[in-house]
Amino acid sequence: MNAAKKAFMSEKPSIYVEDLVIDFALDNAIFNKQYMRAVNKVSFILKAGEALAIVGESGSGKSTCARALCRLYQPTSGNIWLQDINVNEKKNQMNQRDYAKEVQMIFQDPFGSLNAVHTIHHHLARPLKIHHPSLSVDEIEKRVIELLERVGLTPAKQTANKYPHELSGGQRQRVSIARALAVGANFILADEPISMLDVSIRLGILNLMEDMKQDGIGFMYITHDIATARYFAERTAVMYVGHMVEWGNSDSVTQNPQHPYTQLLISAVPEPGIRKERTEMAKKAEIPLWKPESKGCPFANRCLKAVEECRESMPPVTQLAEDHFVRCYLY
Amino acid sequence: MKLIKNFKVSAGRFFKGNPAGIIGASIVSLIIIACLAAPILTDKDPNRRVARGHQPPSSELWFGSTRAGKDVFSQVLYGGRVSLTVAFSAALTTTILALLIGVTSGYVGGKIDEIMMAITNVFLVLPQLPLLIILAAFLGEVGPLIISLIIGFTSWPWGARVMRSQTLVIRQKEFITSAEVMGESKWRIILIEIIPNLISLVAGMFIGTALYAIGMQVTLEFLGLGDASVVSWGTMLYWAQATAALYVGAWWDFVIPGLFVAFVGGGLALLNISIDQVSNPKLRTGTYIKIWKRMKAEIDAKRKGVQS
Amino acid sequence: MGFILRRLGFYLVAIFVAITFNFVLPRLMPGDPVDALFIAAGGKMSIEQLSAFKEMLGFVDGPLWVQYLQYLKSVLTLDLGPTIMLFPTEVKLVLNNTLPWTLFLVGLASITSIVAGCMIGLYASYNRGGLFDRFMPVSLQFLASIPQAVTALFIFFIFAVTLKWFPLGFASNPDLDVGWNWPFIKSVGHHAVLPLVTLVGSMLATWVFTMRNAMVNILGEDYITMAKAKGLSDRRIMTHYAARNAILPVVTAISMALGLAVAGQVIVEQVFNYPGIGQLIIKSVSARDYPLMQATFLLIVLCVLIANFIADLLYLILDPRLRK
Amino acid sequence: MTELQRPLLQIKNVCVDYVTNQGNARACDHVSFNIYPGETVGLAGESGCGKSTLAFAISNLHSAPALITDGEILFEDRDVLKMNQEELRRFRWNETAMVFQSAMNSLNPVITIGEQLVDVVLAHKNVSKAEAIAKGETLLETVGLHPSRMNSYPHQLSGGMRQRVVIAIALILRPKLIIMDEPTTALDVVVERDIMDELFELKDKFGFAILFISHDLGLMGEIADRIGIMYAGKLVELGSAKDVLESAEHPYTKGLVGSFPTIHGPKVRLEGIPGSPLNLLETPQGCYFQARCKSCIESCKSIEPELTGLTQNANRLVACHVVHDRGASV
Amino acid sequence: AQHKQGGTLTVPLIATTFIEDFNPLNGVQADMVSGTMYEPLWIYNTIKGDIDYRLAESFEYADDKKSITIKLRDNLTWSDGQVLDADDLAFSLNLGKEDPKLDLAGQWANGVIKNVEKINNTSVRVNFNDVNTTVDWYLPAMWVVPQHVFSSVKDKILFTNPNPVGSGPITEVKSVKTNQVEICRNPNYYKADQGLPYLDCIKFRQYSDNSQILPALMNDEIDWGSNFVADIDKTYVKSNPDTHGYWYPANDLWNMYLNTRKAPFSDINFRKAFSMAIDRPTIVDLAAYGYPTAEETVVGLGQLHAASMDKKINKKYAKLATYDPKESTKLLKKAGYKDVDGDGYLENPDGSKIDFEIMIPAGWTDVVQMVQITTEYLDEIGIKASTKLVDWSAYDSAAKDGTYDVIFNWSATNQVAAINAYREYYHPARVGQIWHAGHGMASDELGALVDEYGVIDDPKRRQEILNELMIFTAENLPFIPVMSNATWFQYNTTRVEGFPTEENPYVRPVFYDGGTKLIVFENLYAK
Ligand SMILES: Nc1ncnc2c1ncn2[C@@H]1O[C@H](COP(=O)(O)OP(=O)(O)OP(=O)(O)O)[C@@H](O)[C@H]1O
Ligand SMILES: Nc1ncnc2c1ncn2[C@@H]1O[C@H](COP(=O)(O)OP(=O)(O)OP(=O)(O)O)[C@@H](O)[C@H]1O
Ligand SMILES: [Mg+2]
Ligand SMILES: [Mg+2]
Repeated sequence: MNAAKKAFMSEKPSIYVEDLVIDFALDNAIFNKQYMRAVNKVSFILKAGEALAIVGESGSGKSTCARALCRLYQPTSGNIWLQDINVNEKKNQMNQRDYAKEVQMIFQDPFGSLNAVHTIHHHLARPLKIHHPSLSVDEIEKRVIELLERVGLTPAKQTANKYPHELSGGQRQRVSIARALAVGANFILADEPISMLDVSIRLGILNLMEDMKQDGIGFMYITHDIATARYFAERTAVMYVGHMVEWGNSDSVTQNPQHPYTQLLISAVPEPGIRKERTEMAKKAEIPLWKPESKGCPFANRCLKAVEECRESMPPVTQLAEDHFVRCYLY
Repeated sequence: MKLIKNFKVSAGRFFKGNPAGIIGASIVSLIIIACLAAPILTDKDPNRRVARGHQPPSSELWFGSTRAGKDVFSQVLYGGRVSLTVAFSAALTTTILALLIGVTSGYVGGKIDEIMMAITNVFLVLPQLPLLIILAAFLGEVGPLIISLIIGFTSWPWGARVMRSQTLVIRQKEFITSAEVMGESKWRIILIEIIPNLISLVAGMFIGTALYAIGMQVTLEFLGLGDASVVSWGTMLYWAQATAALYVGAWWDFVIPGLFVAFVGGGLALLNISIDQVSNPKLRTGTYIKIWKRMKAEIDAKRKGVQS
Repeated sequence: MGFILRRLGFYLVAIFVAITFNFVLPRLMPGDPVDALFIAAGGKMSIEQLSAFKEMLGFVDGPLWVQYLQYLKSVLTLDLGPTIMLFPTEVKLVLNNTLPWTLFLVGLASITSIVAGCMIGLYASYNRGGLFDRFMPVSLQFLASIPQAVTALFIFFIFAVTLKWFPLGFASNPDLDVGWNWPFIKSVGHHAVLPLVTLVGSMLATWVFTMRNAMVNILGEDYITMAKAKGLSDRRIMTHYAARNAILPVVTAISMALGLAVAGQVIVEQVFNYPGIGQLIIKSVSARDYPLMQATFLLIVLCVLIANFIADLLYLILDPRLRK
Repeated sequence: MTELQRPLLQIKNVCVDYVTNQGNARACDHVSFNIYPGETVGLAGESGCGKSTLAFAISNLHSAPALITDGEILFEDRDVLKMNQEELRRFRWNETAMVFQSAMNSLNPVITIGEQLVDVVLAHKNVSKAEAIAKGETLLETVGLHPSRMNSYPHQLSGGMRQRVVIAIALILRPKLIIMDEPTTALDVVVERDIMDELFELKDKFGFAILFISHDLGLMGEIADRIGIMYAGKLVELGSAKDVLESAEHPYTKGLVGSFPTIHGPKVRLEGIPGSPLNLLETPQGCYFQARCKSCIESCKSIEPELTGLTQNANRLVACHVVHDRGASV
Repeated sequence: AQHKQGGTLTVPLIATTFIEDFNPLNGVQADMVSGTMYEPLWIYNTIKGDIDYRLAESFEYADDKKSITIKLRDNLTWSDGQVLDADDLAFSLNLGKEDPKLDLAGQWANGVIKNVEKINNTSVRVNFNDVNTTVDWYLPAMWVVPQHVFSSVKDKILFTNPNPVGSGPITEVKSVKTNQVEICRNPNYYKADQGLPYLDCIKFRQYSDNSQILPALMNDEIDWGSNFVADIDKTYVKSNPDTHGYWYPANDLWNMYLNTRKAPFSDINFRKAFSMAIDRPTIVDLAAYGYPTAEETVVGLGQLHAASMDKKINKKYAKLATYDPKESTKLLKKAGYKDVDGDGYLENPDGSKIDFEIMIPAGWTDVVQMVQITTEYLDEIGIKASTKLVDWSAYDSAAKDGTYDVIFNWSATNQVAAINAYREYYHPARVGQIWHAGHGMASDELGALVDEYGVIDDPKRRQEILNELMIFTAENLPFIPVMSNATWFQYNTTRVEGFPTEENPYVRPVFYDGGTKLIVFENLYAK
């Protein structure tokens, strides 16, 4: 890790992901096991009080990144630094509970992320008990109410005694957020938190997260929807087949996309009243399966501007603006 | 207190509009209560001669006497205690084993899962009754305890597989991931997060195994592989058959234990069906269908009327 | 292909376990197994025969693994040897006399109950919530829950002993010549009725429920609605779209049901004096006829595995998702 | 799309109830509107507002526990609800085809694509199997799939390909109306864009009308001629796409439109709609939106607003007291 | 009486499956072969008390009692027409010399026979190693087989004899199926000139257990049953009283064998109390429908050997076999048995608990009930006992090794001579070999008595020896005689007549015994 980053990181709580690589075994073979590379050399920084959006098509490795950040997957290579601690390093490996206190996750499916057999109270009291064992029963009670009020689930007392099926999707998602808050995490990894919600209540959740961001919580916001990424996150990273192809300030990335893939993605977003011309590129939408031995730019086979080089090696990072980076031989 | 209320609520939900469940539960509980209350309901010792052999039912001997002169009524009640204990303890053993193996295998995954499932599948395809017969024969006189144990220890594979596949479904659920991320221990996740979600499956399995165990026990004892000196429904049938009860016209000697077994079996089966229906409401033939049919008929008639 | 190979491998393991089970059991018995083993043989065997027997059952001198290998060898070479209880009759001969009848009865009962059960289940699901749907499957299940010992004896007593409509035992009239002649075939049919009714009665409900529940689940699927929207006739939807998918759980249930069918068989053969493997296992067990018992057990395992394998193949044919 | 044209489909006062043990839930409440030949009508609204229910009603596809309790559905003046079984069977797919919410589930996993394409032809047209197969193959090509896919099973195709197959099946009889119930929600934007583009090419070619159901107002604004907004089983606003999106009248529509951040516009905090959707088993007196509405007035709590045209534009239908009061006061 | 020829007898056999095996030497299907295809040399008819000479015309011991000479009938032929003569007999007798498995009479194995000599075409002399006077009891168990068939057979046990050549009344195998074997008239039977046998054929039907015999009997499917049938009057007889009948003459004696090495059975007072505590007639009545005969004495011989008993001895010990709980209680009290811990049951004089098990194989349903009732009677005098149903093999080893508390079992009282029973009870050579000597009271002295019996032929000394053994038994009660079991015999005269009955008891109808079966068969004729 270079000194500059280190210095930067000690200012504010932050997580630095450095050259993260994650491979999955493709089959159960004992010999000649085949692997796929779900995430390839991804690096980014999460800062408290800021949101980083990760956008990309299905299967591009967004969730895998998030899960690796939660230590649900062991990285094949690369490091995750929490402040100055290398989280996965054997000698100072953090125990899951201590780590959990820093990083929490909320999920896409509001139906699946709460256990149907337990009350809302249970869902909030458990993290309090785990991470704040010194709290008395009354204090826990009080905290649960506070949390529910914080996420806008009023009247809190009644809500606490309800079961998940008695809540609507949006309310459930609020409970998930409250649970992350109960742990006291500084970072929340939100994996498509609104994609399964009703259109009418999506914004409520985004706004709630926005408020929490103001309170100093750092978000990693994973989404398909580049419009909400721009709406919510300061910074946006675009992923394609496990690679980060373009990242930087959300506005620069969305208003001035440079990588051909980002351009394709943004051109696909519907805009009321404008019937767009059909883009040529999309026709041959064959998404490659990335293997550890694959080389070149993963987008090369769909890219109209691809050159020989693109098939040979992954382009290096190019800094386009103060906070706008791209990996493409065009720049 | 809350538990009782919860129980009441869920019991209410379970039985509402569920005649099969109500009938099944009443039959089974009636018989269980009768067996438990045996000392109150009869003062006769099931192991003692109280009359001449094969006396027909009378006001003195409600269900007549066996060939050995024992009271069928007290035998069927006391024997029921044995049979039901065997059935329920076998079911308990099986359920616990299936739960442990299935959930561990499904949740832990990896090599442990592969090995456990290989074993399970092997046991699953080995036909059970021959296995039981051979085991019973090798173990010598098999009293109720042994029968319950061998049924219990040989019946778990199917359940384990069902539990495992259900666990795999639950494991995919994000509340499990979120518990992991939160730093819950594995055991707590299994016990507090996973198993409560399997409750209807566990209940169904318990009842299904109890049903199966009753049948197996009767079969083994009827074939003479059990301990004929212990009074149970299976040995009653065995003795009735050995003393040609049906041929001499002493139908009660055979029919009474037969009916008790049949009713418990049928009652358990009904309960099982209704558990299926509760865990999968699609399967339910609820009352709304009746209403729907009536309304549909009305509307069709109205449309026809308008048309003509 | 991979699927089949994997299943085959698995069945090999299962057979292996069954064989090992056979090997281990006599050794778990209290007392000296070899002694107990030959009570039934009385003084009929010579020392040489006795030692040949022991060798076949793996009771040779030396460490356990040597015994085990010896035993494996004799099983794998199908050297089943003579029975003890009918010494010196070959085990093979006894199995030959009984196995066909069991296969006939179990096979017929299984096929009948699967076909009839699926049809009843189909009909019930088609008339969801109707009178038939509400009462038929449940009543069948109630009947099936009565232990077979009870139903079989009742049926036997009423229809064979009292009413004399059906014979008291055997697979055919013993006076008839065995062969493909009409009186014999008729007699076989006549003798099979009561055992068949008992077996089918106890198995039917499973299939009715499996089929009905699978159908009910599938009828809620989008592709059924789509088929309806496509203007296909109800019949075609039921038989071609829904039933084909609903059959899959039925096929899965076969492995479970086969074990139970074998169980039913034992009682039914016993009560109706039907000359099959079920009786054989009871007899060999009570006579401590190890060679016969082991061979019978292995044979049953083998049959169940073969049937399972057929079910696997069927599944493969029916579910394209498994083909790779 | 002028009023002069004869409507292809007239939906008049249609009510659909779900019969449950707790009572009847009216998922479609006196909905009326027309679809004209060649037109694209969008239907939007939050989840559970009855969009799919209405779509099913058009082909009279409902089975227990759903029941069409009232209204008429006239397809070229024939009432779908009065057809007998055989008429209905022939009407379906011949006249209106349907593309379901998820292509994954609307294809039978154990039957080949080819068979699922062909059997609809065989069920409706008196042609030989070979002809039907030939037809199926051409259609696959039309939607951009290789004819050899006829022998594939659904699981062998990607999500986008499956959706194309479903569209091919919908087109095979050249129906006059295709109902599309959220056909692309499960897909990635790029694929979605691709399919929508193809669909509209086909529409230009064949000239069918589309009833397009979606959550996504952005997409709808791009493709629909007219948009209807539903809330709790009622149609609350109907008008041309431009009008509805750019100058929404009904507070619900306003909220909905305001729930979509845009990719290029200015970055402002949007507010969405407070509260949560209505439980259809506990409907209030008056306007169903009252509990979530910021501009709710007295009459909203007692009188049910009717879907009526605005004074300034009779083709803009809105069901809101506030809007009409304002309109009247103008 | 002379009867017309023709007709078929159908008899049940308990078997797993029938096979094509008619070898009398391996005994696979002995009941199909013995007495039917192969005749014995002679038959002891215990009911009439005489010898029915069959293949042999006579036998005679030499004066020195060191040999026996057997004379065959003249003009005997095998069923294939070949002559049956002394060569065949000598061949058959000699089989046991080489191979103990072929020693059906067991007289080579126990060292009795020295060698066998052919004297002439019809006579054979069997020479003994020592003096012996009992060989004739055992020789009927030996089958004379055709030398011309068996001499070329290598393994005489594995041989299945598919085309049997026999000497008996029926030899021609008509059909072999898994559940039925039909065997018909021997065309060269030596009694053919007397019109015997009257019946043409026997059909053997396979049944897998007792429970299937009753319906078959009731529905007239079989003519002669030899199986336990529960409540026969109400079932079988009632279903057609005109043609359905049974006769249950007494069979072997059943005893409760006590392990006299253990307390409390080591105490003769306890044993006596035990014997007087049970009501034999009631037990027989309740548990076995009254078919067996309750034993009235305790000398250990049973009804079959009533003729060998001594009235005076019987009378002297009769009270030990009589139900007298008061006397039992008194005896126990005197001997120091008290209920020390107040649980209602007596303890041993040394204070240890009495709680024993009466062992019986599971599945012997009628005797299991007898044991259960016995425990009830013991309960009445304050002795705690329970029924223990065990597996057959466990029973076998416990009985042989004498590791039981009490077992209920038969005795060797159904053999030709009474002395055989005592050999099994008391001969030290039998301890550990059989089930009846495990009580712990076999001794060399008693063994010597038994041995002496076998080498003398003085009837007076023989009776003295028997009396001595009877008194020993009654005085010491190493086992408690309970009842003489019944010979299970049901007949159906719908098609076949001539069965022995209580009125015409010409033989004890034991189907499983080749000799008596033959006598009955010879008397049967079609209606
Ligand atoms: N546990 C796993 N084992 C094997 N492969 C996996 C596993 N998890 C994910 N993958 C594979 O890794 C790739 C990336 O998956 P990931 O879930 O990270 O994508 P995503 O960008 O989150 O997609 P989506 O938008 O659909 O959630 C996919 O091809 C997926 O199949
Ligand atoms: N089988 C059913 N029983 C009872 N109520 C039902 C049933 N199916 C649907 N509903 C109710 O009908 C209402 C309308 O459902 P519908 O599927 O038409 O909504 P939708 O607008 O298509 O929603 P989505 O956007 O989620 O597809 C919902 O409130 C739902 O709860
Ligand atoms: Mg994801
Ligand atoms: Mg919908």
